[in-house]
Amino acid sequence: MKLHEYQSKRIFAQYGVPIPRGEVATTPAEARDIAVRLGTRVVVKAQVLVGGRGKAGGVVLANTPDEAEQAADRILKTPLKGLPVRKVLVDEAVDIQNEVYLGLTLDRARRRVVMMASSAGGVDIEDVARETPEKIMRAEIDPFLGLRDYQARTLAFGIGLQRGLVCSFTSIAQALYQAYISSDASLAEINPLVVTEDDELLAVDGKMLIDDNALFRHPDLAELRDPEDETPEEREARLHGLSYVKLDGEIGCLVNGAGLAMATMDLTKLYGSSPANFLDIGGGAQADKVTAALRIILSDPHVKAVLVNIFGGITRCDEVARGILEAINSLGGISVPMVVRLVGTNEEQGRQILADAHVITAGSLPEAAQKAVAAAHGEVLA
Amino acid sequence: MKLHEYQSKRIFAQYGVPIPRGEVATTPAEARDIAVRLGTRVVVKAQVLVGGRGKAGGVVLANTPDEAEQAADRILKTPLKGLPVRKVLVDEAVDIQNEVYLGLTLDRARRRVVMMASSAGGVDIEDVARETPEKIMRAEIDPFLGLRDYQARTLAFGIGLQRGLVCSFTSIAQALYQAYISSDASLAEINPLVVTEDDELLAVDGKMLIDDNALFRHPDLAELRDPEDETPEEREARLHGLSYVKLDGEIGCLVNGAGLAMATMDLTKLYGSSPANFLDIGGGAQADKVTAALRIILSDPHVKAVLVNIFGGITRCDEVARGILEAINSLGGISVPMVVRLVGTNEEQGRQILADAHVITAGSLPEAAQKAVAAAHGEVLA
Amino acid sequence: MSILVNKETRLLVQGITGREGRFHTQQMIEYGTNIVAGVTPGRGGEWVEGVPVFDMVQEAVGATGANTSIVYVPARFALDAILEAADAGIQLIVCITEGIPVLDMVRVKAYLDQRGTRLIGPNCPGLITPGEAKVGIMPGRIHTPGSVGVVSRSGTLTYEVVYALTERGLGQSTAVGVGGDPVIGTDFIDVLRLFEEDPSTEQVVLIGEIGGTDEERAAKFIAEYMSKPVTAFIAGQTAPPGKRMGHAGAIISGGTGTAAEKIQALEAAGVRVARHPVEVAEIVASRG
Amino acid sequence: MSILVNKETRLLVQGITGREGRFHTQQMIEYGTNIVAGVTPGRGGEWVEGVPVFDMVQEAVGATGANTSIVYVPARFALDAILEAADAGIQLIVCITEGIPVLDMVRVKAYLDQRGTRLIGPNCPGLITPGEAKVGIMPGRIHTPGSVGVVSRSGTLTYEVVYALTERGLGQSTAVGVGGDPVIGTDFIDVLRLFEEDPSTEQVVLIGEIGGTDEERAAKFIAEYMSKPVTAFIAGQTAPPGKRMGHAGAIISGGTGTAAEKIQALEAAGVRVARHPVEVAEIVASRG
Repeated sequence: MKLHEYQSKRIFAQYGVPIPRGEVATTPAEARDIAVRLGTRVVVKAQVLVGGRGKAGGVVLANTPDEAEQAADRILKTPLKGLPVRKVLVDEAVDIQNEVYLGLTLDRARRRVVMMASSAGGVDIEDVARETPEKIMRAEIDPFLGLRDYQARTLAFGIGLQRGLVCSFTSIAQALYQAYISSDASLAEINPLVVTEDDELLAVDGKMLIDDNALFRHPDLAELRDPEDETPEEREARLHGLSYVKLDGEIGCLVNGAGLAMATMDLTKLYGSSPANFLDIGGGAQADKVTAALRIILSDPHVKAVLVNIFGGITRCDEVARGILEAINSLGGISVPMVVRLVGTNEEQGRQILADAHVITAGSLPEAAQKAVAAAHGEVLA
Repeated sequence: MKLHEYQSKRIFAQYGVPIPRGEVATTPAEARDIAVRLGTRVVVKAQVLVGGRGKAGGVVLANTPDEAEQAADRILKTPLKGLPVRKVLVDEAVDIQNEVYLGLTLDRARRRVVMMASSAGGVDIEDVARETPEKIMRAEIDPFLGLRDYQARTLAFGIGLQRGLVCSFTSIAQALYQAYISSDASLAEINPLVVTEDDELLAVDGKMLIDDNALFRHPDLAELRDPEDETPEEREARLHGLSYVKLDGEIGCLVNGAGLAMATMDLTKLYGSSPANFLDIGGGAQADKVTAALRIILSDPHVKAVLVNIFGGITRCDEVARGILEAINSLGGISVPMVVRLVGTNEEQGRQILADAHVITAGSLPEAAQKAVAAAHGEVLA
Repeated sequence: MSILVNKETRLLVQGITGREGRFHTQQMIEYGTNIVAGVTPGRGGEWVEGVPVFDMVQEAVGATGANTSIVYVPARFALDAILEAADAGIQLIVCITEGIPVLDMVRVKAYLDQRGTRLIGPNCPGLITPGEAKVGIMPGRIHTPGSVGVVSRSGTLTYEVVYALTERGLGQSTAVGVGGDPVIGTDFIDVLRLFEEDPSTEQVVLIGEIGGTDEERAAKFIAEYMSKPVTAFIAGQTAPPGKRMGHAGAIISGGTGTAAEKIQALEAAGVRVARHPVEVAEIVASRG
Repeated sequence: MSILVNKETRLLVQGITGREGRFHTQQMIEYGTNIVAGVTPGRGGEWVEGVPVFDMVQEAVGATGANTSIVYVPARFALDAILEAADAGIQLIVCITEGIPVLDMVRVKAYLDQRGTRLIGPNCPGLITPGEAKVGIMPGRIHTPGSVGVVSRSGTLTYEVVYALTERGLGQSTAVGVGGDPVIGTDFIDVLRLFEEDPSTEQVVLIGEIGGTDEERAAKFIAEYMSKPVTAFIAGQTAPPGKRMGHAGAIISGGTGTAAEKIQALEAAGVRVARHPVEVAEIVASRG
């Protein structure tokens, strides 16, 4: 789950990371009031869950409350990279001497959390990693000992931070680590961590991702989920326990199992089309799930054919077939061709049930994919 | 540092251990008010830092507020095992079905924290360990993983707790462990942990010791120190950075180093007397420390001779000797004989300085101890 | 011969009285797996499918000599269940449970590595040595004994490939699902090493997917150490970056973890990469 | 020959710019110890007593090849200093610092055991191989080279015994102060094992005190594994239960840890136990 900048920074601050004074506004008037209260130049920042807000015009410096109001008005009116902007963060503006990067994430290959620091702050860390990897210092964290002060100091010295700031850098690193661990984060990033003209460190921008699997033990964090981060279809899928990701192709895919779903998607491409979505109905293909899945898939106007691929496993294929028919009936029939491929116990009975209902069936996955692509391209199949 | 029962139980409760309702009173009238508020039979319990309060009459059941007032009056008036009672805890009385023991401490040999549970609750665990060791179940705790639920369950099954209580026992064990670790305790004990007539678990008595070395990071706990736990001499010693323990012999000992101090004490016994105290002045023997140490030793009327044993190490013995003289002068002379033994750099100059001031000196530790014993026994030494 | 599980496996089922645990216990017994004990705290003394249930793993191991455990408990209890099994001396733990927080797994993995305990999973279908032991939730009947070792991050996709192999008459030595989470107990390299050493395995099939760099590291290992032919399939060529494709581990992030990179690394290591699951079987057959 | 420290020791001083660190650096150099580096974060680039100071241990080790470290930092920073040294590959760490919380030491000890790093202390005087290297705070001149190995939980009491040995012409191979805390890095048994294996050590002196069961366990070890004569002294016969005698570890609690028990265990293991420090030297001389 992604958190907004203002949410991330608030969490960081709870653990002791210094952040600029600031508040969130949902209207230009509120933004003005905040600027008045802060009594300084401010920065008005769009709160949307995409990167590159600055370049896209989502971050504006305002010298007066009037300018803040105007900036907020403009930002709140303009979708940013296609996403509506519902909130702006109005932060006091900071005089910057220097910018660095400080972040934590999981190193999957090493199965450890790593802290990264870079003298190239304010820049996307992935760009730094690609272009000047030598500018990134890393510290691998023992899961039982946690981040050690000496590791944080080593990062501070490594990125050439002035000596007088090493101590406060170390405190910030420890605070960020505590925020990361205590929140079950998968990413916690301060970028930039700013050295102000007064020689103080300040977390000017922040980003956090929370491990969805751990939300059960963080009800407070689960409440921070931004409904705007999901399309209505994604939300419906989530509520039905389906994994769904919208894509921009024309073959709607309905599969059990994530790997098999991707393999099925890939086959539509191999045969000359492309997938309209990723959709994993998970284990056990019951009628209500299949119905919800089909409804979500068919709500996409670009879908020209539906490809169902079920590897029955311990589920019986005749049951799945009946589930699919029920789903079609409950939707009042479907308007695009559907190709169903079933494997597993009673697969022949299943295929027969579907064939009787004029659903196109296939014996193998490649055959099913080929048929779906052909159907999407307008060929009439038996 | 020892905590009182009421302090320990409050800390346990902060971490989720269920405790009886109750409050602390310093007067019989307060005890009465608490009993009225609780509205049930109560137990009035002396809050003193010694074991075996029950047998010593420090725990009294009171059926009415009047009885509570009388019990508190009696308890507050009567020193318990020689200690004045300043506070009583008035807890609601509990109907007891069964009593068990649950505790955490450091297993020095294994260098790990261990949790112990026993079906023999309400009894001193050391007695259980001696008489029926098979009744004590142990779980050794990995310092990095912490107490695992399965370990707590294993203890619960092991002491024959009824199945319906295993879950809540596990929560209590986890809460106690959190209290222990978060407080840097060296002992945390619930004894008894009671199974009430309503089939609930309740920590009826509690005890905690805090690691003195860790108090720097627990200012809140450091404030809980009971000044009554120290004699005035012990407090003065602590404030001067001296380690001091009052004993009941007749030779006052002033030594640098804890091991050497004990060896010196032991020698007074070997030669037919006994030590009046343990006193380690620590590294570097400066005049003010020596003065404070001598004052504390001499405040004990049983002291018949003082034995000073300094292994100079990197300290110069002539300096130490001058420190001792200064101390004697600042005390206006001393009324009991003093034997000083100095070893280390410039030891001869040091001995000469003392001899000139008519302090008895000795070349070896056995000689010094023998001389001190002889002096204590009234022999006149050169 | 085979790897990890066989006729000598004495299986303990953790969470045996749950719906899933009970069902799969029955399925595994039906397949011929030697299940000797189950554990559900507080349910000791009961019986499930003829298997005695214990309160504690230690007790179950003591009474039955269980040497392998399969974990079906819910995600919030899985960490404890795995550690209980490890501390009781179980040497191979198979964790089916999905949805375990990744920081829990970071700790578990570090702890098990210290002890030398092997964990398969979590979020995996388990593993099977056809004709000997099924320790997992895969449909047993699609497997057939043989000499192809299969290792995969996926569930049903593995069944698809195994099904295609069996259809072609290509039996499997052992098929291992290592799991779809970002941090897993046993990775491709661990299993490849076992297959390389296993005399009954003649070829290996590796089924990867987007996310992480396990396939790239496997490619390096294959190039350096593997003498047996490896055929691979990588799912997720059409997956966009930044989106989690079902599995917690199947996500292209930070510009790494794409199928294209993985395929390139594997091909550079001499691995033949199939375009779809059925082609895996075709390639294996052609190399037989 | 000797144990743990010798002419090959390349010593790093952690906390070298502090008052204690600076003073003892000078003392150790004077004794002839090869001090190659110091560390104080933020003071890198300075020099103390002709020794270069670094910000980080890793850096100091890289630049100077330090293989042993002595820690003088305050108690609240000691945990970090020890771990920094261990992670930088230092194999022997001597921690003089007193007052480290015991739960910190429980963690440090578990971590160092995993890594195979040896820690002496904390709350100890260090160790010395007379004539070769002094890595500690003991007065160097009371020591003399020889064949008696000394191991002790105490500071000045050890000096007392060593002084008595030297006075009698009994030199020491190495004298090790293991420290007076409840949890220490290296205990009696560890050091006894090293002395038993060290060809230059002919006899061993063990100086214990009340608290814990290290002496009892040492007695068991001596009975089973030691061929060299061991002479012991145990301080604290007159100490009452429940009172801490200075050292955090010197406390009789739960009815165990008394001097009488320890003396009995040692005598049962064939150890001769002296009644006072000077008698230790007399016994050693009689067995010489």
